[in-house]
Amino acid sequence: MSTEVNTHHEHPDVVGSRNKLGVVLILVADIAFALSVLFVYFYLKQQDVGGMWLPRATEGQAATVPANAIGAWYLTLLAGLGLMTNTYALRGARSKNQTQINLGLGSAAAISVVLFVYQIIQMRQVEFTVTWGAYASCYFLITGLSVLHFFITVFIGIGNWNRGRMGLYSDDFWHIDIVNVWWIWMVVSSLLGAFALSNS
Amino acid sequence: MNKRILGAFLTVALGAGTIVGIGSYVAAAKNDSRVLAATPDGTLQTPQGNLPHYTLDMSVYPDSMFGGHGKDGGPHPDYVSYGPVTNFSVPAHSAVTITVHQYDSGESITNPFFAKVHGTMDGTMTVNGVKMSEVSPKTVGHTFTLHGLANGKDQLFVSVPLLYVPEEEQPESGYTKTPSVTTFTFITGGEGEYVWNCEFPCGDGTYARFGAAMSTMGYMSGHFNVVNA
Amino acid sequence: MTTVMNHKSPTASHRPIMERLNVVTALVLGIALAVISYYLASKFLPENTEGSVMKTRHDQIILIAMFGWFIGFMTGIGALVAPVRWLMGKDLSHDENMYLAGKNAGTARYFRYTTDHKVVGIQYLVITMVIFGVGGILAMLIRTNLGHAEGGWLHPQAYNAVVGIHGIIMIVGTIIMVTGPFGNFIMPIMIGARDMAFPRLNALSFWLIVAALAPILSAFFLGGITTGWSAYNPLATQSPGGMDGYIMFICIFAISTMVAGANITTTVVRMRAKGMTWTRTPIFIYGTVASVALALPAFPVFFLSQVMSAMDRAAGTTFYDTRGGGSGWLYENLFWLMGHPEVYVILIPAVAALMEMAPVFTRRPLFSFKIAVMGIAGICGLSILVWAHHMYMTGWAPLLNAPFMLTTELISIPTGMLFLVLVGTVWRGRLWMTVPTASIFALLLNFMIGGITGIYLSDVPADAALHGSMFVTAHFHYTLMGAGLTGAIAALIFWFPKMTGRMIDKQLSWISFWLVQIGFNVAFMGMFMVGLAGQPRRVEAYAELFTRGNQITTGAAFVIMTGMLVLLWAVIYSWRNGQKAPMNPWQSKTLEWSVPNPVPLENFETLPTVTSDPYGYGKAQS
Amino acid sequence: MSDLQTKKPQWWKSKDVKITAALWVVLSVLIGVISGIVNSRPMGQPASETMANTIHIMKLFTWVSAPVAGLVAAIAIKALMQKMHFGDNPPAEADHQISDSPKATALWLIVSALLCLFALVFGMVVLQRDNNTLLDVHATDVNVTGQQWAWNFDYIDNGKFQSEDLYLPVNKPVHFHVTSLDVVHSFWIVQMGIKVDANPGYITETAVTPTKIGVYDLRCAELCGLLHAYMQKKVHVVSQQDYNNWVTSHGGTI
Repeated sequence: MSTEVNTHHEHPDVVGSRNKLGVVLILVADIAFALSVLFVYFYLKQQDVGGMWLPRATEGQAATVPANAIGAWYLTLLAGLGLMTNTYALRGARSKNQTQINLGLGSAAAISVVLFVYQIIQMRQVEFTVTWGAYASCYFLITGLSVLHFFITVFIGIGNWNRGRMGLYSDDFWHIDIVNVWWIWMVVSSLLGAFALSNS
Repeated sequence: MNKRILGAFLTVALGAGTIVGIGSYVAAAKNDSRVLAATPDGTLQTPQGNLPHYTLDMSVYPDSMFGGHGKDGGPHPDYVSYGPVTNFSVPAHSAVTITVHQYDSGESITNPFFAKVHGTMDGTMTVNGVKMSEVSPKTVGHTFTLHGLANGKDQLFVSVPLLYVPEEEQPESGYTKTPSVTTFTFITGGEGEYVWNCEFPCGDGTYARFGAAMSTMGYMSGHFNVVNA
Repeated sequence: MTTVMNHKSPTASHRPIMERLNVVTALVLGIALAVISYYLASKFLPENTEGSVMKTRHDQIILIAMFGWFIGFMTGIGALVAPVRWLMGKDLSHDENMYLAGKNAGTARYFRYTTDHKVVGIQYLVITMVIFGVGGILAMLIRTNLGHAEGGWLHPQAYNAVVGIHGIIMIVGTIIMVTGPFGNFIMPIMIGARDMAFPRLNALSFWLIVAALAPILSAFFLGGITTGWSAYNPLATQSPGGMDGYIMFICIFAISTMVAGANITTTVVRMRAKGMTWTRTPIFIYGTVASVALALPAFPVFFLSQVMSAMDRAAGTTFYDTRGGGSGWLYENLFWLMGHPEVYVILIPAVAALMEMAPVFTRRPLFSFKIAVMGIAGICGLSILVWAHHMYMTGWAPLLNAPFMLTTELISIPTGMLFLVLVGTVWRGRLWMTVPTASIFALLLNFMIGGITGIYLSDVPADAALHGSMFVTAHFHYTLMGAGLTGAIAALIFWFPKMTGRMIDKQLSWISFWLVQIGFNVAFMGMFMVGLAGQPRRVEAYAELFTRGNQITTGAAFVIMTGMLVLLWAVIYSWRNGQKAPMNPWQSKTLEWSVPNPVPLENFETLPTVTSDPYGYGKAQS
Repeated sequence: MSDLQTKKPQWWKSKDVKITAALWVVLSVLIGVISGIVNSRPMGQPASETMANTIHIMKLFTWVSAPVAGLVAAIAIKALMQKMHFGDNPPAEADHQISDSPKATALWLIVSALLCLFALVFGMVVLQRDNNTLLDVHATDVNVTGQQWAWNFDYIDNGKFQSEDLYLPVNKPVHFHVTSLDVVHSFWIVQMGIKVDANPGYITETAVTPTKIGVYDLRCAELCGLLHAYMQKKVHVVSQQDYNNWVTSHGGTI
């Protein structure tokens, strides 16, 4: 989150709204990226070139069995939880309640770490490799993207918690507001991922 | 002449110089200038009458260690490669007999069309002394396929499959003593620039096995010029 | 404040890391990390398994090394300072920000992570010229090779590599040629702001491009980009390691455009001077914002297509390999989903810049500001619905050809609006003949030819005869170079006094203008001819019947080269010892001319207030 | 454009307008004629009805857009005809402040919309006509296989024989089924104005009826790697009799 250089003592709300717009615009790009991932997934599924979306078993390797999508839905729920904790912290900031800020941002950071780790565990559990046909390729594309997303979330979550802990959000707390936008996008994006993986 | 105008001319000169320099570097870097000319060999009775006869010898090796690519096989020792060079020139309106020594093993070809002989005189070739017009698609080592631009001039198309040397006859190291020897004769038209390449996918490890050696000049493809004698 | 600056002066013994970083540390760290990661990768990556369909190890090593370079360079230049400080909760103080903005830093500030938008603008100007230099040299190699039938000077391999790198590097050059230098240097002053909304993102977007240049140039030595700029798969999967350079280049560049897009858009939306309502906002601002905002959703799609390309090459996935359930049509769709908006990303700001100059040099108001805005908006809106007109002949969905023909031909309406605005403005104006003025007419001519040939190509039956031929090449050179680059050069000459404080040399720029325009039209007319006669694109050798057309093109290409080099000298010479420029040499009414030369660090002492639209030229009728 | 001055009475009497109008007429005709020639000359004699349509449609588009181009050119030239001001300081301000003209813009929009619509409808009609040949049941079916960097053809209707040459009977519809063994190629018979990509893993279709005996060019229109430039063939259009002879000589059956 970049802040204004030549703040001739601009009001925090001005800076805040400006930063929020900037983040939203960057999210537009990220959303375009995620949506095209979905396009790839469903285009290849619909084409099923040579029946290789989910290859049947050959002497070389077993048939590709789609991964269980339930894990993706768990991730979505976790992300929702993260969003709630961050909103809770935002409320706390509004009501000048330092402990609530710490509690909210702390648990949000914790959840982000859980998300990151859990997604990686899921990727390691599937019993096919990237080379096993179009579905396998798409699976690792989608999960890979969410690993990246959750990594960024970890960075933001920890940083935000740290700043909250240091009491930087006592009077001007638009950072939390913006991070809320990010969390919403995390929920939506993992929702999209879960939706796709449920339609193998 | 003042500094301003002089500078302009200098800039243009410098720019042009840079382009010439880089250009000739790029041209030289990727050009294998060595050309093998066909050797005259009397005349030959053909359907088109008695034509001057020329011969070309070439070989196909499973790697690049035969010396045609410099010490230790040059930049890509493991590439399959034609030799001794990959650019040839033959005279126009004459009969050309090409002999290819094929040292490589092989397997099924993706397109059976190139397991047949095309465009040679009477549509046949001689493999290890036997006259034939095609080999089994399962036993192709490489092909020699000659083609060119579609323009006002007459267009050569010659494609000959080269019989493989079975895996079991391949020695542990070095090349087999018994390469498959393919001989074929075709009649050149008027002068023109052609290219030849191998149509048997042998760029292992690349998409459709047509990258690597197949997509690098000086290995499995080259220029083939028909020039006025 | 000054005491603080003195305390931070370079002579101070212990300077914080932030102040030690510059382009040198960036290069050192970048190269170091590249070498280290290359070494580690080649040491620890598993060998290709015997008989594996794809040998991926080589590409894995190259990509890892390039990624190492990228991380190292960006760290070394100081891109991570602010995020880390944010993480630690120690935001940069005002003085530190002032340091980053390059206060009292002299020329040194051009070689570090400087946030001042004027510095970034100059940096962009220079990098754009460098890119055009490289691309131009390659263009001359192409033309020289096509100088006589059946090619021969360059071997097919070298030729393909040259064509590919020329294509992609010129596309990137034209994408940044207006929004980079002028969108950064001029735009904030034009809207009466002290800097961009996110100055550090601004520096980031520039240095990302510098970081991206290493991979694309290294492609030359890794076998080249043998696929043309569109890098169609599966051919790209088959190409040598140079393709990895392309992939890395595109990925980094996509991030740069995303950052720049968010930054410029926010700046314009949130930071316009008091009283600068949307109807009083100069048209150039609309052009810039439309361009970068259009790039925001467009480039991630390209980014993704390259990520998948990298996975196919390095991880063995099968997104584009039909034998693994992939599809080449998938790539073509993703590519053109970006590819078509991208040509308008290039075109719109250039045309908008000329619209900005038209009233100044005809001393009358801009004709129909509303229509201009509508035209720009219309083009942006339609441009994301037309991508498949590049795919009429792929056979991916013949039934969709008709609807895409519809959307494509609809674009001619908003494009026509831009023409209307320009001709309406020159109509009964007082011509002040300068190179920018002449460029307006040059654009009308070139853009008209480019547009009408575009109508042929938008028609499916005609496209069946023309697609993939030199006709297409000539067509998009007319739009991107004849229209786009002409506008960009005019913008350079127009804003040169404000950016460098000196007037650009009149005589030299006129000479350059005529050489380039005449050479251009002759060259690409010849290319239209051979295209109609049936010469395919991207061929290293061609049948003899195309000889004359190609020789005309090649000859004229050398005229263009001469013109461009004269312009280069004009810029260098005038920058160093051209005559000093007054504050407002063109008697223009927009804000950027209301600040002194050289422009002070924060542009305005007190932020201006706008009370009228910027085009109030002409005498009121009595 | 001249609506610019509707505020004045009898704007059409103004000198500018008269000159511009005259220029407009002259230039439109010139542009139409010249670019018409420039277009059709290099394209040569069409070898099929499809190509004839294409040449026709391009001529038509040229004539449709000529008035627009002519108008822009006329106004530009009119502007350049005035006494130009060089020098370092601006000339006197223009003698008016016209910043809009609803009538002119409306007119422009309507006209361009109509032209666009016309081009669209016409294109659709021709497109439809081309698609119909695909459905012709009497067509000769030919399978085209592209491979780096050569073409080959399977005559599946004439006893399934393969050939490196493409021979077509004149005045008989041919139906091509195109595919590729490796990368994307594009099957383009220049003088017949047909083109379709050869994609690995897919079969694409195009059809044409050659109308002229002669030798034509088949060129690959999609960069396909090292020897893309040389991936070309000659297309022989021959009389039915010669075609039959050629087929039998290749071991096919009529």
